[in-house]
Amino acid sequence: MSYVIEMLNIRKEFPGIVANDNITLQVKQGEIHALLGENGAGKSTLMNVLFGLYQPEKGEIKVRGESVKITDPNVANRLGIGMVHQHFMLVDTFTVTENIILGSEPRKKGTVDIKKAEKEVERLSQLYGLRVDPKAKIRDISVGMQQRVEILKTLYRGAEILIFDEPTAVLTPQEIKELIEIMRVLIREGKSIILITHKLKEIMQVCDRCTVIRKGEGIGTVNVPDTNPNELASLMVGREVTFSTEKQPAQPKEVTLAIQDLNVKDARHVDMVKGLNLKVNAGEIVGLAGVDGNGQSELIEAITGLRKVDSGEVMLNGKSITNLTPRKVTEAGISHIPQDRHRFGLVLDFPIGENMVLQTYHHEPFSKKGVLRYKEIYNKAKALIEEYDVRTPSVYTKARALSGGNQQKAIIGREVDRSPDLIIAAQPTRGLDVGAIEFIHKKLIEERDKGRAVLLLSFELDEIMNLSDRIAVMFGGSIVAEVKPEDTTEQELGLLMAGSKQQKAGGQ
Amino acid sequence: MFSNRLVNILIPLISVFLGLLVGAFIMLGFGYNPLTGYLSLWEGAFGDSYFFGETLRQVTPYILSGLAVAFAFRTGLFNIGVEGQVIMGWLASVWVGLAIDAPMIIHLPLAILAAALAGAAWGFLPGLLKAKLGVHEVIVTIMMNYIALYTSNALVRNVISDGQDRTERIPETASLTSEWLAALTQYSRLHYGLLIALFAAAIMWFILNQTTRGYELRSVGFNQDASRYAGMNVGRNIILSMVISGAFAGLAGAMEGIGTFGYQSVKGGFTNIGFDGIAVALLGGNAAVGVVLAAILFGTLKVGALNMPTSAGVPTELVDIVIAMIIFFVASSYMIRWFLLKMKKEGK
Amino acid sequence: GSSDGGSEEAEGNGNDNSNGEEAAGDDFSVAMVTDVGGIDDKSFNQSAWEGLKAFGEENGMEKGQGIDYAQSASDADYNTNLNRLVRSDYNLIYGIGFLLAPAIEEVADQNPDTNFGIVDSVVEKDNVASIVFKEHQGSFLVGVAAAMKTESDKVGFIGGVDSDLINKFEAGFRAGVKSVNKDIEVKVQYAGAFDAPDDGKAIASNMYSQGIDVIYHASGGTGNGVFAQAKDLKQNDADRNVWVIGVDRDQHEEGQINDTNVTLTSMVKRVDVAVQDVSTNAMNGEFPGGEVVEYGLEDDAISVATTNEEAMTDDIKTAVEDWKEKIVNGEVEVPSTIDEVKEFEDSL
Amino acid sequence: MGFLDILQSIIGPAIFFSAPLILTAIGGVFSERSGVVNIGLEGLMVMGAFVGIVFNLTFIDTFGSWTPWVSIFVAMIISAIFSIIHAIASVTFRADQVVSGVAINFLALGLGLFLTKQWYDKGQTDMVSRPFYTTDVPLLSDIPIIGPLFFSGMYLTSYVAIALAFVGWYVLYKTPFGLRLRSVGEHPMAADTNGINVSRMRYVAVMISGAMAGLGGSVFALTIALNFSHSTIVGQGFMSLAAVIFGKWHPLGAMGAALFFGFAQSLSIISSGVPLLQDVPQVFLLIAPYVLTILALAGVIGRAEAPKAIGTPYIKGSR
Ligand SMILES: Nc1ncnc2c1ncn2[C@@H]1O[C@H](COP(=O)(O)OP(=O)(O)OP(=O)(O)O)[C@@H](O)[C@H]1O
Ligand SMILES: Nc1ncnc2c1ncn2[C@@H]1O[C@H](COP(=O)(O)OP(=O)(O)OP(=O)(O)O)[C@@H](O)[C@H]1O
Ligand SMILES: [Mg+2]
Ligand SMILES: [Mg+2]
Repeated sequence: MSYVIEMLNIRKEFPGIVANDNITLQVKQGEIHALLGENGAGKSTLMNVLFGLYQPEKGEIKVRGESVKITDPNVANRLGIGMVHQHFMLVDTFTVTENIILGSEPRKKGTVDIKKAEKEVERLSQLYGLRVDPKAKIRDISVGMQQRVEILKTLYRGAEILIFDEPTAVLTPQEIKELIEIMRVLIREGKSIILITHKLKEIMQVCDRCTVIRKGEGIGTVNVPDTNPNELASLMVGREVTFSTEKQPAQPKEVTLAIQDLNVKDARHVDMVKGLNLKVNAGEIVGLAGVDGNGQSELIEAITGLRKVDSGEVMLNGKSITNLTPRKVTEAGISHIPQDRHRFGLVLDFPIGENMVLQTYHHEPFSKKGVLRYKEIYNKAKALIEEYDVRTPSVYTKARALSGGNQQKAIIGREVDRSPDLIIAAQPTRGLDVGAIEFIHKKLIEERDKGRAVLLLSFELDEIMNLSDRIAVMFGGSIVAEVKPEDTTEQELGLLMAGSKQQKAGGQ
Repeated sequence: MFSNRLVNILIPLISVFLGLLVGAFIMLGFGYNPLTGYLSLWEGAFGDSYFFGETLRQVTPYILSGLAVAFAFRTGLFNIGVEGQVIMGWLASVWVGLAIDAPMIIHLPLAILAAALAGAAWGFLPGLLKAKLGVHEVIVTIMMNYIALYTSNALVRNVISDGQDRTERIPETASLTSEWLAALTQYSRLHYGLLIALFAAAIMWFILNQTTRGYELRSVGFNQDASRYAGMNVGRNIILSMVISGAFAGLAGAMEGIGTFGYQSVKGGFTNIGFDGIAVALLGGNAAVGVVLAAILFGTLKVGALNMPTSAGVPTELVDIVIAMIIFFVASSYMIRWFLLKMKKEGK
Repeated sequence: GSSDGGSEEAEGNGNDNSNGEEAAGDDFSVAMVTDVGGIDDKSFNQSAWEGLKAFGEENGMEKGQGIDYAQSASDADYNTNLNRLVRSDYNLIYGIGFLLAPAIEEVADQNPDTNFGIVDSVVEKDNVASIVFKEHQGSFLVGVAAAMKTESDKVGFIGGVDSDLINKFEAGFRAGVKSVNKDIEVKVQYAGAFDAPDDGKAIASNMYSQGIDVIYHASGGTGNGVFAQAKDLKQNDADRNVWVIGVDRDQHEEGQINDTNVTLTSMVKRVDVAVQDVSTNAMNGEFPGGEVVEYGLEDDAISVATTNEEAMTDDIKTAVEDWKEKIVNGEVEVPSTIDEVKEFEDSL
Repeated sequence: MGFLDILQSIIGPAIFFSAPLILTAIGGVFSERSGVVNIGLEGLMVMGAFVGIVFNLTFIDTFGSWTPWVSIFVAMIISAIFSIIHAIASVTFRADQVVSGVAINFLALGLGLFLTKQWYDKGQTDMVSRPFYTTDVPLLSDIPIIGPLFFSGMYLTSYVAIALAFVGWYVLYKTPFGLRLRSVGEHPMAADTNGINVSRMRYVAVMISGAMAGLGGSVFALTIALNFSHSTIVGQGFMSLAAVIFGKWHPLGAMGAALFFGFAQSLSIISSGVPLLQDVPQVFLLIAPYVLTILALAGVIGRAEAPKAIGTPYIKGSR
């Protein structure tokens, strides 16, 4: 059995930190090899070394047994290595085809032969079952399709070894299923895959072997069939991890959020929320399940005042908050953990400390008569950072420099601390490792038990099933079903989300 | 060997040094004696109390126009319209100076206020268009510069004076000039405006760093979406930012109108106070203290340069080259930082 | 420029202090401050410096020794430059251009022991000689030439910035044209700037295309565009009747195209003559302080260029001479403002 | 004046006004499309004007009637080389691109005037004796209406400008080079992972903007100003920058915007001869082009989307 890729004793340093220290990774021909580790363990760094974006300080890389120097992505391409990055490397304003051919365009008399390129894209997408619209602009297509474009990009360049960096973090369950199918097709076609994921279930499902790294050091490689999720988790974290979050049955009280006949349009004036009705009671977690793009984002934006309500009513504790400004909504008692933490949740160039008072800076004690009181602000920030275990060099560090997990913990700390009546949590654990997820889940349940209403939006069925006391399924802009987690299965939920109880999932 | 703080102080100093060095090489290359050249520059700026006074006078509007550009920058806006706002502030201060008859305690503040308001008004429109329609502030402010120039000329000629090329001189009651400062500096035109400029720098620092309003302005400058999410009114902050920036620029105009000159004239072209303000702001890292220091450097070089052709035969333009190089080196601080880091490593 | 200018200058200054105060004869020294046009604006700044140099030559002086100039980069520099020269103990200091009038007024006030000259404006102070020119007279004469040259009976005037001084040119020109033939149409347009050759070209293009065949420009750098347009028309159609009348100095060179020339004539203002004259008087102890010294046709300080011999035919030259006679002996009073010229036109 | 005459007298000047702006703005589009802000267009135009004039004055005897063409070519080359300074600062040294652009503006004017004084011993050069002249385009100028309006009394350089706008569009939107250049301005890391050398792309783009601004500046100098002084280029570079944004970072859009500026400017000059507008105070005519631009922006054009990565230096491996 030969190795297609061997990374031997790799060391990669960043100023002040050793991201990879003596890591060895050996990938066999035709296998799906998992790379597992906590946030910041050094997985992406290792893969960027393999892809030629970073140069290692030490170590050797062999491709098909031959020692190579991968100085830049071009070299990696030539060696048949392709990478699907954690953050997509797609140009928003370009079409699918343009993105795929970028850098190695077919030419005709000095111009880009776009016709030929589109044909080639069609052909590849047929071959591997990667449905894309070659002429669509990236910004107009779903995240799932964007990912397929990323995969096509590597295949177009003739990649034999594909690296997937957290491909499932941004996908809906349906899309994850499709992706797993695609990976199997790729293996059948003779490719090898390195898969980075925090989801142990996926590793168990598709991977042959798994290499674990912890804090930049290689822990070892295990045969997946010979292990179980618990073992993997403890290898990764270095301690025992509990999975399903323990919680008492909910004790719902009065109605906190009541939505009646809500209609919302998106930026292009398309109706996204249509006649939606929903109630969330104090002391319960309502999970909002649904495939991305069924109006969930618009619903949340409408509740929080970020988007105009077309018609209908949103009531909080019996008072209308319809079309109030975000500030008034916040002050009325709503906290919002936004889906896109970089875009909405944080001012990345502010110190983390100042980010902790993003909605409350104008209140005492953080300011008085319009003048900021930094001492109070930073005292508050320090307390929150401690309580929520946000790992940062100091409160004065810019938010930008924190890892995603720690940024998320900071946001949750800030939002929960305001003692709101309603917490809206949109994908609060996206891209986080199991340790961080565990922590955040515990916090949300704690808040529920304190009598707050929680509206949880998630594309992870696991999370919905584990956390919710009641599940509202959203499809086509309205709530099509409400179920209790104990009365349903993931299967049934999947069907509901696809808009049909009868048909098999995937038929949309 | 070098702490981070030290590096931050060293970079501008090294940049100034390198800029002067380039200037020296150019002088050498064209057969001038750099020492004589720079000595005459020094003499021209600080040679005696008169020149010192004049240098400070020149620094005054630079501080304010620099603050104007910096304030907008800090809130994510590029105000190229400071030039036009300066002209309008200049005009307004003189107009109020001439139109009103009042004791100094009312008249002078009124004239200053008018300048700030006029500048603010000139900044308001680009701010409004940006906030409401998303129109790029760079184009609008460029256009507003020309409109200011021609409007001011027409008003001076047809409204404020009757058909003259410049207005009357403003009365003492509206003037920033100071017998005392003039006497102290052998009749330089140094005026009380310097105190206003320094005060304005303190105000800018205070607004941006110490108030909730400043918190909002900075936040909007960095991330509009997050600011909206946090309940801030993004549009209002954009407008406010341009208005405050314009007010600083208007004050810079007042420094000229009721400080240095005492009148407004029909202008054949721009004053360049606003355009130079861009360089001052950027050189000063868009921070209040930095702007003051950069304005001092700028004023010194500009005033000192006037002496170079007379006493060293070097064309004044040499100073423009030196200024350009200093800006260039400050901008390229990454290179200097990298170099210092390397020295640090080797030093160990 | 020379590299050793600095040391010479230092000597010159250091030494002549010791001799005492009011110098005469050998110790007499003169300097000038340019406006923003600079010493080599090919216009009155340059002309003034030529006058000083001629004066220097007569008296064995050269730049840095007895005579010197200081250039201004902006309006704010005038005072500084004047004061610098005062400090260098020059006996007589000129401000060239009306823009310097307020500065001269201030500095003259502060330095009663120094004598000043202001060109193109009036400052009423005992130690200031105001040197003005009768540009309207010269403009009248080129108006005569234009009227004789035009075949379409349409002529044009392009001004820089609408201002008193430029109005004086317009008034004289219109009067001259109408005096020859009151049916000739004079189209007047101001570009709004002295540094907009593109506007100058567009205005000229428009005028020529309307059938105007002679354009008198009093617009500094804007006039470059007028010449460009005239030459372009000439290039395309060598027989076409297009003419430009230059201003301030003989702009013959600007009009040269192939082997012909579009510069009909120029209204030449001999600032050099005036500067040399006043300097000589001052050296001889006859400084015209407090007076307004008017230079006109009679002093040969205003003249009409005849370099383009082909264009300035004998009858034009004769007519110009005739009118000059009438003006000099007072038969004709040339209007110098817009109001006066309207009256003048009505009286024809 | 007949309507056609009026049109003719507006269109002619509109186009010669616009040509330098069009040229410079096309270059600006390239630079900004690659993610590098170019406030330095003004300075690059100054450099172009300076070189164009000096070369023309110096080599008139060598190149004869070809002198203006050779001059603008040389101006183009030198300005492209000069613009490398901006590229070094903003690409290699990761400078703030606005700051670096401002430095370019100071440097070009300072250097131009300094050298003028050194070489000519005065603050402005003589007038060139062989500038560009307008011509009637053979055949085309005989077409009724269209001919007199668009093909007679035009500078060939104006056609060059318009043609280059189309070339710019073609290069940017049809060739692999253009695709890559635009990708670098939108998402440099994506480009990098696709094996495109981001730095090299940006250097090339900045140099194209230098070349085009050099062309624009020298065309201005050799059609309109005819000499070089401190007041030869005053604001044209900033107007070109405005045209880049106004034209939504598209070569043809930028051309349209520049033509709009020229048209408005020309209109305001011609209006003083139009009976209806004769009595309008002059100041309104002077400010008309700028007011029109603002109105156009506010009314029709509105929001324009800048290239995403504009203004940010690309640092490998950062997010
Ligand atoms: N560009 C960089 N500059 C400096 N340090 C970096 C950089 N990128 C990564 N690091 C450091 O390297 C470490 C490993 O980061 P890396 O992104 O490889 O983690 P990861 O395992 O991919 O984490 P995640 O699961 O969150 O994606 C981090 O802890 C960080 O300190
Ligand atoms: N430019 C940078 N400078 C310094 N450190 C950095 C930089 N970029 C990333 N890091 C470090 O890299 C680590 C991992 O960052 P990363 O963005 O991969 O986090 P993450 O948890 O994967 O979040 P996300 O899911 O949003 O990618 C962080 O600890 C952060 O400190
Ligand atoms: Mg990550
Ligand atoms: Mg990662």
